[in-house]
Amino acid sequence: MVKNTFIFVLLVGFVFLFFNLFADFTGNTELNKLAGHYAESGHEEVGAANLVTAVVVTYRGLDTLGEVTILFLSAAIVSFLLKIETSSTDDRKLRTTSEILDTASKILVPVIFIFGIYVFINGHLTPGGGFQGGAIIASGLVLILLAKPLRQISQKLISIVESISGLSFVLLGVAGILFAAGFLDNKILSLGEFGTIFSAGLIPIIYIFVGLKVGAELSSIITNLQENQNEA
Amino acid sequence: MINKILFIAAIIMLLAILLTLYRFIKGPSAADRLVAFDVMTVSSLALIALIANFSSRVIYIDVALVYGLLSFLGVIIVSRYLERGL
Amino acid sequence: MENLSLEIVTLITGIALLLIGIWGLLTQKNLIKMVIGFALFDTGIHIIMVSIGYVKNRTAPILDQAVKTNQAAEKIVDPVPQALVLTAIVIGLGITALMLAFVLKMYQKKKSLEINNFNDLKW
Amino acid sequence: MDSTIGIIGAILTLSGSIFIFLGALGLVRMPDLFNRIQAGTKASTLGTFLSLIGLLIITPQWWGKLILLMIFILITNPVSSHILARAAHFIGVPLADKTVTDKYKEEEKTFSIKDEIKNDTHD
Amino acid sequence: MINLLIAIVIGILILIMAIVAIHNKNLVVGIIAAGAVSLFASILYLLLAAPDVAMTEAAIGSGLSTIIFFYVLNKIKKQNG
Amino acid sequence: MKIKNFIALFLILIVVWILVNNSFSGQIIIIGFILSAFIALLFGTNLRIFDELKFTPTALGYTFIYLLVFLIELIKSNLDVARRVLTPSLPINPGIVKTKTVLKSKMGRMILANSITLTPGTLTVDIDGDTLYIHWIDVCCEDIDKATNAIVKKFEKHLVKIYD
Repeated sequence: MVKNTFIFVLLVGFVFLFFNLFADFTGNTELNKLAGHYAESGHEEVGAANLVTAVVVTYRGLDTLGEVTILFLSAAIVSFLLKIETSSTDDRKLRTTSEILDTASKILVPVIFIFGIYVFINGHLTPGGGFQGGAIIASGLVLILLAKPLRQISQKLISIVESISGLSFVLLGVAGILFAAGFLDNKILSLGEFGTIFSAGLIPIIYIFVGLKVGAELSSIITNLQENQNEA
Repeated sequence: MINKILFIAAIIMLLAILLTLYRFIKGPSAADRLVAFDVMTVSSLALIALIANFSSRVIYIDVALVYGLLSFLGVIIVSRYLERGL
Repeated sequence: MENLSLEIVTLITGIALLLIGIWGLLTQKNLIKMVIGFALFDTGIHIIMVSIGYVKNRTAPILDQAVKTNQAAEKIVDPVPQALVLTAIVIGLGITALMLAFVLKMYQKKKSLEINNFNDLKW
Repeated sequence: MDSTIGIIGAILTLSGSIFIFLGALGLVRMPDLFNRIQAGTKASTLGTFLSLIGLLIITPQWWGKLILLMIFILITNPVSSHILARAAHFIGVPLADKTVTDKYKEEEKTFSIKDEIKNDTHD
Repeated sequence: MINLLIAIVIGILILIMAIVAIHNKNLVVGIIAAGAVSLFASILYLLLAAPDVAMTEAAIGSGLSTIIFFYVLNKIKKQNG
Repeated sequence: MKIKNFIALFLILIVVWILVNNSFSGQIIIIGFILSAFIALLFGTNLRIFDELKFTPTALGYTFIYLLVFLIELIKSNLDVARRVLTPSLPINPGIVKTKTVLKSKMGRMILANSITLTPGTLTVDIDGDTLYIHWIDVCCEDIDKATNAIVKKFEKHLVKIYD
């Protein structure tokens, strides 16, 4: 009873807090200074049509590196926590997969993969980028696992892809210091013609590596949580 | 004229989504709720395409593509869990 | 009613979702329910952040035929909150997976998902 | 902009939305799960399909993505409703009283797993 | 105008779904409702002119966040009996 | 038979790539060729589902006829189900019946089952070899042959020309 009252008081307190915070918020009518700068000169400085990509990859590239690292750490801790467990593959009685799902997954998985690659190669032109593309590729892996639940996905392959793409991401960032203005600067390659697929300098290449890394990390989380993973 | 008809279409779709919400709240078993979820995702896909038309940006269709390609995964995952196949 | 605009509506939705998430975290006894509450809380914060970055009657910060480069500053919304939320969503998935792995470990220890059974540190 | 072709497209979209509404109505009215799948998912799939055709007529320069969207819907939706119906029959969701025949029941290959769905709360 | 209407309806929908997700005793229903919340949140992001965020939310919320919950439930059920 | 599977998957992927990019420019097509070939090599090594597919012109013609038949059935049966939903007394007569198909190819069976599922009124509940269990909203006949004639035959007679 005391606890319920406490929770109620806490929630009312939060409502009050938010009301005070947002009481005079009536919506923006123009951009602030930073966003205005990005909007005006982003396409000249970075060459990306998608300004969100410009912010994620170059203006705040270091943040992105940190976030990819957090994701890597959480994937590593998940695999570490579930490593000791012994699993017995043989005594699982699963309901057989429907033949339709099996056939459909064989067509849809390559389509999902090529769509994911489209999303992260075109990250500088259309919505999308490494994070979305990685999630879509991991969803393709989920579809494989749904059609064949007993299938083993090689952890070694996933970790190799992850290490190589992570290393390349950092190396490209360092190359930005050496050959251009700073860490993760994209002007190593020429900016190209605005709005075409080969433009915005290094952004598509960086996003390919980010996409592969995020996809490998999410896949590693999924395969670690999967029931029958006997080689850790 | 075209926009007015499309507005009416969007309002009818919203009504349909609210109707499926009734089934979602009431639906006796988890499987019934899953059917409601499926209908909701399909209807909201049409809604996203309409929003893209109202904003006249072709790039919004990309979101609908992700929705259309991946939203069936959720239904399949829950079904496979219910029938002990995961 | 006349000052009801899109970003106000979404802001209210976000705050209410956040409060529902906190309510779930505080009142539920089941560990997995608490994780669900945390996920709702996360979504609420993301909605709040995106709606703060919205600018009235403007469109997405992507330049193409619809938005020319020279008039970008008058036509687009703030890209910075979107960039922050974009990565935060993916990290939210990682955090959820981490929490669920801990839930699994706790279940192996006590064979229970009830929060009241985990009272080893209570004094 | 009020060309005749555009109005035809808008009317197609409107009829698609009416099909979606009928599907939702069927979802509410039908007595058991299989009939709900019949009325709900199928009608809303056709409704979405018609809406997309209407939008394709209104804005023909978006042809590629809209056609791809239609193909995706036509492949993925029947698969998901088939898997759902299969799972529902397996876990023993009751059929309506009006049901005439069930030829599938006798021949369904069942494992000896007991149905634990009803007490699924783990507490 | 129509955007505002859609936002109001979708917002109410999200809140009802969230309450169902917390309040329902069945865990499976809770997880489905949480997935529905994230799918509808992506429509809100689209209305707020953030297609990148909407795409991320749709990609994550459709399959990945659901499957990690169900894998964990599966493991718990297996150790149970 | 492997090369046929590779080509079919490659064609599907390149069509998806062009449609999703919504343009025919040179750069996009070159990148699409490389990516499609790569993914088709990756997945096409043990792919057996396109073995029975025919690449002849008649098969192509029948594909179009099939699509036409399918669309007409789709709209006709949708109107039928809409009528049932709107009638206050809800005139349904549901049941699960058993039907047979002569198709041997997995791909053909999937297309058949998806077509049956997409036409409202019929829903494929399970598929086991050449037996299809179908939930039917208005059962007229429980006999296998009659049910097969009523549901499966109209799609099957065109699909046989494309597969097998």
